[in-house]
Amino acid sequence: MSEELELMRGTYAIGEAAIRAGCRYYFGYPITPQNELPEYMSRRLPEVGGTFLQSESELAAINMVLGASMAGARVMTSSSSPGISLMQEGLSFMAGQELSAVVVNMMRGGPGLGNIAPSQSDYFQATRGGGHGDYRQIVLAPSSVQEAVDLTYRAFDLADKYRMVVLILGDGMVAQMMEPVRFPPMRPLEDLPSKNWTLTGAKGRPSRILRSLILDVNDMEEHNWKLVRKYQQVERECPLWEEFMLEDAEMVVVAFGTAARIAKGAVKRARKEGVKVGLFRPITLWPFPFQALRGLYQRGVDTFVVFELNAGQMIEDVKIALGNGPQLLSYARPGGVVPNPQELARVFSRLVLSRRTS
Amino acid sequence: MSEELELMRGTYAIGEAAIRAGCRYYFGYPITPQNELPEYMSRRLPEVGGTFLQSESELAAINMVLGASMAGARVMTSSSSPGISLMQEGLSFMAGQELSAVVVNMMRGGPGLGNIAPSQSDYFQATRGGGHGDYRQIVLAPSSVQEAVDLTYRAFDLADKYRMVVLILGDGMVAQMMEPVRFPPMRPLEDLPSKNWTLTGAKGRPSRILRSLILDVNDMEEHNWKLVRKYQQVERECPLWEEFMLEDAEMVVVAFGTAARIAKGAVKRARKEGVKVGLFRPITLWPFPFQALRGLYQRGVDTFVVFELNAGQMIEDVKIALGNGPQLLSYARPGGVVPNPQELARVFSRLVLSRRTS
Amino acid sequence: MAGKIVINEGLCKGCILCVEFCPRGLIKPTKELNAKGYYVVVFESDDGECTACTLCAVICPEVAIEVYRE
Amino acid sequence: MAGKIVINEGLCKGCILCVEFCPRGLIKPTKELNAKGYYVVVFESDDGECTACTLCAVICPEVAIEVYRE
Amino acid sequence: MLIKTVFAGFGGQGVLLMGYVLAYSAMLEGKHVTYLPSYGAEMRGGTANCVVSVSNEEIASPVASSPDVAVIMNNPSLERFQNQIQSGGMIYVNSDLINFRPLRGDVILYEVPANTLALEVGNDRAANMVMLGAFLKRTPLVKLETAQEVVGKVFVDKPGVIELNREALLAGYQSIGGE
Amino acid sequence: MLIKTVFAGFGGQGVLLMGYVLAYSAMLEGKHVTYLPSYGAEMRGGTANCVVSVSNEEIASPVASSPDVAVIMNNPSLERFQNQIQSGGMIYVNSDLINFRPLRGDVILYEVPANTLALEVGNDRAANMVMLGAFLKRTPLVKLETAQEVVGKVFVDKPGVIELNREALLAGYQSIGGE
Amino acid sequence: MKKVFSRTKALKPVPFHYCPGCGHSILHRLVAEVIEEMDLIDRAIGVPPAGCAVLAYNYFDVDMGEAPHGRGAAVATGIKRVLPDRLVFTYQGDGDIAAIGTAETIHAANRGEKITAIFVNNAVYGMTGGQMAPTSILGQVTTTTPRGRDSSREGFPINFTEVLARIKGTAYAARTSLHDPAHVLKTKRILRKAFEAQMGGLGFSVVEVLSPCPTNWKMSPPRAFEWVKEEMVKHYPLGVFKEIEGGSLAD
Amino acid sequence: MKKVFSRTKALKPVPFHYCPGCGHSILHRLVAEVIEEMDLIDRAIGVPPAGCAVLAYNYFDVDMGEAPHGRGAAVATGIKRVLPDRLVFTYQGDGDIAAIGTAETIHAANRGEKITAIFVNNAVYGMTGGQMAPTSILGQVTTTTPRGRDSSREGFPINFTEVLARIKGTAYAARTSLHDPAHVLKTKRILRKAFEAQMGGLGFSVVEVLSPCPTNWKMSPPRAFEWVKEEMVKHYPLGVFKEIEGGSLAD
Ligand SMILES: Cc1ncc(C[n+]2csc(CCOP(=O)(O)OP(=O)(O)O)c2C)c(N)n1
Ligand SMILES: Cc1ncc(C[n+]2csc(CCOP(=O)(O)OP(=O)(O)O)c2C)c(N)n1
Ligand code: SF4
Ligand code: SF4
Ligand code: SF4
Ligand code: SF4
Ligand code: SF4
Ligand code: SF4
Ligand SMILES: [Mg+2]
Ligand SMILES: [Mg+2]
Repeated sequence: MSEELELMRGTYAIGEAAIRAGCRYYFGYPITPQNELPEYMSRRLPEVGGTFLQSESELAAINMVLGASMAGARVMTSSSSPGISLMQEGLSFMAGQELSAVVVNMMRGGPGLGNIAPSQSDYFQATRGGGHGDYRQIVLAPSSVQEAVDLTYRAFDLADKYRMVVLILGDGMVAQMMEPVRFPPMRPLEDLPSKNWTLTGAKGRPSRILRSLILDVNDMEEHNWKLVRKYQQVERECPLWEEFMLEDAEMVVVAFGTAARIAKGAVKRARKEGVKVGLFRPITLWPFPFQALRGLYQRGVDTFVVFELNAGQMIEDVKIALGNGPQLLSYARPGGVVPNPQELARVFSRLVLSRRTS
Repeated sequence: MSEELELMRGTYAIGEAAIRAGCRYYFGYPITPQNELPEYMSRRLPEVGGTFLQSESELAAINMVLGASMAGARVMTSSSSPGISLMQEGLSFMAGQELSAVVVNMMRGGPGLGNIAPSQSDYFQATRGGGHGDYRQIVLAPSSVQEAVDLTYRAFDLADKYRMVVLILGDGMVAQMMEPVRFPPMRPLEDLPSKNWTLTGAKGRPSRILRSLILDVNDMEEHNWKLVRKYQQVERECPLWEEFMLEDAEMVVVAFGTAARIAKGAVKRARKEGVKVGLFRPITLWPFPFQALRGLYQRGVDTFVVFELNAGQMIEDVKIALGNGPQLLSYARPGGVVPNPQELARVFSRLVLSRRTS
Repeated sequence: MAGKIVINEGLCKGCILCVEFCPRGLIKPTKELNAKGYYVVVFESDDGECTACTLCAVICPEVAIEVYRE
Repeated sequence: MAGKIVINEGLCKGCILCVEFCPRGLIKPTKELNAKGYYVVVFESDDGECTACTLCAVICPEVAIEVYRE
Repeated sequence: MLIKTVFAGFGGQGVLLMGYVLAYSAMLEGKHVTYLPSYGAEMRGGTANCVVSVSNEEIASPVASSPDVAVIMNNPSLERFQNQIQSGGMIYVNSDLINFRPLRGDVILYEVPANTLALEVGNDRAANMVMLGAFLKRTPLVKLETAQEVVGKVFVDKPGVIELNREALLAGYQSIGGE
Repeated sequence: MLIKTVFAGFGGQGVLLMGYVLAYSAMLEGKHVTYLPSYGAEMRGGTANCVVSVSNEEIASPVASSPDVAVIMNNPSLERFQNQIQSGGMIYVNSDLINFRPLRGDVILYEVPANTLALEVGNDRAANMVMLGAFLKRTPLVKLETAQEVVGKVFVDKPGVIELNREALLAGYQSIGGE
Repeated sequence: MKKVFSRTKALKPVPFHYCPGCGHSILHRLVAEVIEEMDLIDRAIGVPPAGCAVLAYNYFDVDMGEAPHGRGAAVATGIKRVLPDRLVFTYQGDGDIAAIGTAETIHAANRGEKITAIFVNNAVYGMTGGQMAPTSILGQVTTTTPRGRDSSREGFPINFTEVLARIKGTAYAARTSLHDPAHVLKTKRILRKAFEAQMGGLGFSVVEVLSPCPTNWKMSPPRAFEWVKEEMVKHYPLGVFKEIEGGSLAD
Repeated sequence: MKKVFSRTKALKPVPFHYCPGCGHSILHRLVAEVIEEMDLIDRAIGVPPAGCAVLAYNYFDVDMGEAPHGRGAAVATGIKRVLPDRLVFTYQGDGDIAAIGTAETIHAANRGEKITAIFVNNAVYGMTGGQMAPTSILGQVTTTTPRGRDSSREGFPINFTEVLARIKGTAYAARTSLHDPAHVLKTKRILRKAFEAQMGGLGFSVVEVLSPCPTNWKMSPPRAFEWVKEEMVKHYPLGVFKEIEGGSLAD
């Protein structure tokens, strides 16, 4: 593939970006709205000497990923909400064993089967770990196809660097939409960072163990603190966010992914009508950019609206960031409804207005 | 069984309490430290005409529970952390379909296999829903065997009343410890509240559907808001907590379950040395007793320590409750280590002291 | 044993399985679109040709065919 | 073909499977406790009785038995 | 200016391809563009649609709750989309397949005998490109030539049909009167 | 006063029962009590232990990182627990089975030939009750009579062994000198 | 004239959403007819799958409760244990029952749960757009086997009903097809046998139904029916693999 | 004198934590010996289970990576696909492989994954304290079948190796026992066959090993060994159920 602009849907673009980042193994199970990602991998991976395997379930998929990761591969799986729920045990194990992998969740609406429309209702699951135990995963939330490419490409390095699972959190919009994208270069496999912890057979070295079982409570505590220290390092090194029209904003909208994209359009519209509103977009949902958001408050913004396509989840992180100083509002739309920018702009105007009069 | 005091271990006591509350169906899979609960049920349920079934996995167990709940039964399952992770998809479905059931999680330490020592590291999973979508479950955290009995007995009514899953969140200590308990009376099955939504065959009424798939986004949003309204009702009606030696406390320890029990001992010790410390113990973790905790701050307490057997999870709720007003400290012990009250009392003293000097 | 069938055009999806499986060839495709946008089929039979064998109804996925017998 | 065995007492868990399966009955249970608290077994054989058939070692779960042959 | 167009019809009618050619052309012309196909259960029963948004600025939402323009290939799609189009918007219908017309007076209706025209250039499977050509005449988001170029890229593996589709684009383009 | 006692030995030695009888007796005497057995993988290899805490007040932790008293039935348990006991605490060992003694000088050691005494009353499987009887003499958390009553409840399904176990309790109790 | 074929009242009077020529529609009717004929409309409880038939509850006019993908057998177990005298059936695609639901199905069979699994084998994942199913045949091109299913990479088409037939708790196991009216009629008789096995308390019953998916096979309906007859039946022989008589399950 | 039996160096020099007379210990040694004899110590990767053998990595002196309970076959698949020339084996209890891991195991077999499953059948859940296993025999009293396993409630003991033998991708399937030295030796030969099938690229291999659990059966070790011989072998016939020759797996 060339480095020209291409028109590509999100799922394909993520697949291609993964391959360019050195991913050669994909294990997964179909589920809408991300079927085109495994489909792309099934065509494309064999072309680069990789392996695509459709597993018998998501449970099997995440455990194949676990195995491939132990064997040292750059490996990926993808699914959508119910399938990701099935992976929670495996994800907890991977955290315990400090394994790296990239997992894509193209979220859908509602608990249960719900629907396949764009939604952001797996925020808690992604950022707090839906599995058991004290663990975290890096959560990257692209809001365009180009960003999906860039973040996926980067995800594999992050996963290897910190020996963690990196979750790409999108939805049907990011997955299905086509946009022009430019791809980063193909990484030669030889250039990938080497790993000194993988299971490859004990040739010329002592045998290795990868495990999460630690029966002694003191050792287990030690291990947990080790993980915590790693997570703290990630919290220092990795937060990403975008600021848009914040300089003179009276009100800041906090939104990520698809919601942020809509919000940006709404901010532009509202601005045209003189409403001084800006957008703060977390790109890493974990680590959440607490500092940066707090900074805004310290710079004097005193009204924040959290716009999310769920019943109100990220607002907890915003609350933790801001405390009870500023006015904090929630505009939450669960269930797959994507309001349009016009509608959202009206909401913003109304809020700013009511703020001025109060 | 009589209504005298009996010496019983937590798992048995929970099983007996469930049966007295009208539970006649148990589906589950062995896992330490709660094996004695299914074992008890396997002996006891047939005696009262009930059904015990050891399922092939936790995944099967939660879906059997889902089926039995649709059929109108009071039904229960239990497991420990990894097994509960495997149930996340099913729990999300049950929330979407508004099904009632009681699920017991006797938590263990660490992500992955970890260890089987007392731990509280599934707090996030329990309170935020480890499964996908916007949903909640009522989370009850007993800290003694008697309380485990009382909360289990009550859990079935809550589950039926709100058509929700109620989670009993304990650990190896609550599960394995024996203490004297007194049981509430056996509920006659005829007295249980009748349900007008169950699947029993469309005899003399139109056929019914129980589902979580709602393809239309507006209907899905409506359904989600309906769930949210229900959850808000629970948030108003159900918070439970205990206050201990709070009247004149300069510092308040926030802890639940096993940690709270240790903390209470530590508070007593510290008090003996003149350290004015008290304990706030959430009994419902969701709904978290935000109001009550905030009330303490408003009454002037300005230092809070969150003591939990994990790397710091409940502290997020405490932050949300208290904002950035008071001083908030974390004493977190992940991995199954249970510090003793002496040790903890020293920590409290030190903290109060440093508070006075600062 | 003469029979006839009535095709519910609104339900028909034009799969032409009835056309394929009527042993007497009494059902024909058309270029008529129904409200859902499918090409419907018609029953074209002289009296007595249709045996009311019900095979068309048995194969019709849409339960769009009713069969009558003398 | 004479042989002998050496039992690692520290590893032995007193399961007496070797006692059970030695075709010549050359291993005997004792009331001696080892450091782990298990009753260990002893090899009691006159020269030549043990054939070094290795069956005791084959069944010993603890790999506590080594077998030697002339 | 942001223009959102919905292309809709049966699965086999090449509606997704219409949208794709438009989107690709817009990209080549340096515009901002998003393309969002229907997916999943929405496609069961054989209908398909996509929304192409073209603009000079970054595009917020690729979704169109009320598109500016609709290009409609069959009856069910017209039924579904006729009332969603913006007041003052445009609807292109394949008049060979669609046997009713929208009741609304506030949209501009173009009737394109797409199958007939496609048959004339050689194969009625090119009806979609006829529709796209017609669309480009009155909704000149991209140049006809660009679309024709894109057709060459899209059918790179089936060079035999490239010319046919280019002609179909042209036939559609010319079928609409006026400049 | 809060007293924590650990009972430890092989799985088959009835160590959990010792603890249970003590805990049950404490309950009957209206005391606060918790009983925490070892569980899970800890029991692999056949060792078992339990901690019984008895107090006049609510008990905070049923765990004992340093028990006040230990009742020890085999070598591995003595090895494991000898250094955990509180300074000034007590260790009861079954001197019939334990072939070494703790090195510490700051604990009181009681040696009970439990198997011998049990055999004397009829069956060495009652060695656990001998140990418990001995324990109750110097650690009078509950009355001997209460423990004997509890034995009746515990063995309600095996009435044949009740008397034996009661006598074993007594034999142990009397085996320790002094008051 | 007398009406000799009309719509069963165990189906709600609504049109199906399935594609033209889809086997699910035919099978829905058959199941509904059997339920009506056995007079079980007010005692039947159905468990639809995730799959094209996810909306089955819109069609069957009996109580219906949704299961997560693949978990039909476990959900049905829960229902049946609470209501042992009802007819409890699952309706599951090949992906649902033979991939993700493998464990639940085998163990429900092994327990001899008195439930019936109706297993629709269309050799693809229909609902998600035609990916390989565990039952896709060798060489079959699907959206995830663009080079055709190859046993060395993707494994073999699985004869799951034969596996179930060999499980001890299974009382009735059969494979049938919808590829022409005669087989449609036969399928109905077999469905009835399976339900009878359940209501007779004999154990687990399963009916695998070879079913055309014109859309994902990219064939016209008549061609798809032919493909069932010519290709699928080769890999999936029709027949009754197990049928035990009253009471003979106990070991 | 010549040493004719000594500890293999594929085992670390540490004592086992298993109970006295436990079959796991014997089997560990056998597996290790075969690995050493096939000269695969530096090319073997093992996947221990959740179960009594969870600590197997403390004993095998080869690379070992933990799988969640039941997911050994999936984890091994992931490893083997990345490192196709290594020896990859799982070590799984009966609960692990034949209950919770049913789906993963059957589908790994069906794909003909070149891995070996060592399946320890001790008729109980050992690690968790003796609950019913899918392989518990009828009438067997366990902590969750206090009245004895009853097929009408708890289903039948599952002959999982026979099920796997009938799956197309399985190249080698055998059941063996540890109940006396002769069978221990035979088990070793069979393990070697299974590993050879894997390294020969023939497909999936499984060896089921009947193994005593004196602790949970509440028997002395000699009595437990007898019980294997007398009771288990009745329900679980020993033998090689499938053995394909080089290259013959392809359809
Ligand atoms: C846990 C989970 N994984 C995946 C899906 C997506 N999904 C829905 S239906 C289906 C498979 C459909 O195939 P099949 O069972 O063969 O039924 P068909 O549509 O062919 O009738 C899948 C993978 C889901 N809903 N839930
Ligand atoms: C998801 C999950 N469920 C349950 C457990 C608890 N568990 C550990 S081992 C085991 C079963 C052990 O039985 P088996 O597989 O037969 O092995 P054995 O101990 O008998 O060798 C179970 C249920 C777990 N670790 N993870
Ligand atoms: S009933 Fe028989 S003969 Fe009549 S139209 Fe139908 S298939 Fe043809
Ligand atoms: S079989 Fe039914 S749906 Fe198909 S064409 Fe005939 S009437 Fe129409
Ligand atoms: S080698 Fe043979 S004869 Fe010698 S002790 Fe062992 S079993 Fe007995
Ligand atoms: S077989 Fe081994 S462990 Fe058992 S008694 Fe003999 S030497 Fe000891
Ligand atoms: S996709 Fe296939 S199985 Fe699904 S409704 Fe259409 S034809 Fe039927
Ligand atoms: S419990 Fe059984 S299987 Fe586990 S180590 Fe002990 S004897 Fe072996
Ligand atoms: Mg299918
Ligand atoms: Mg086992």
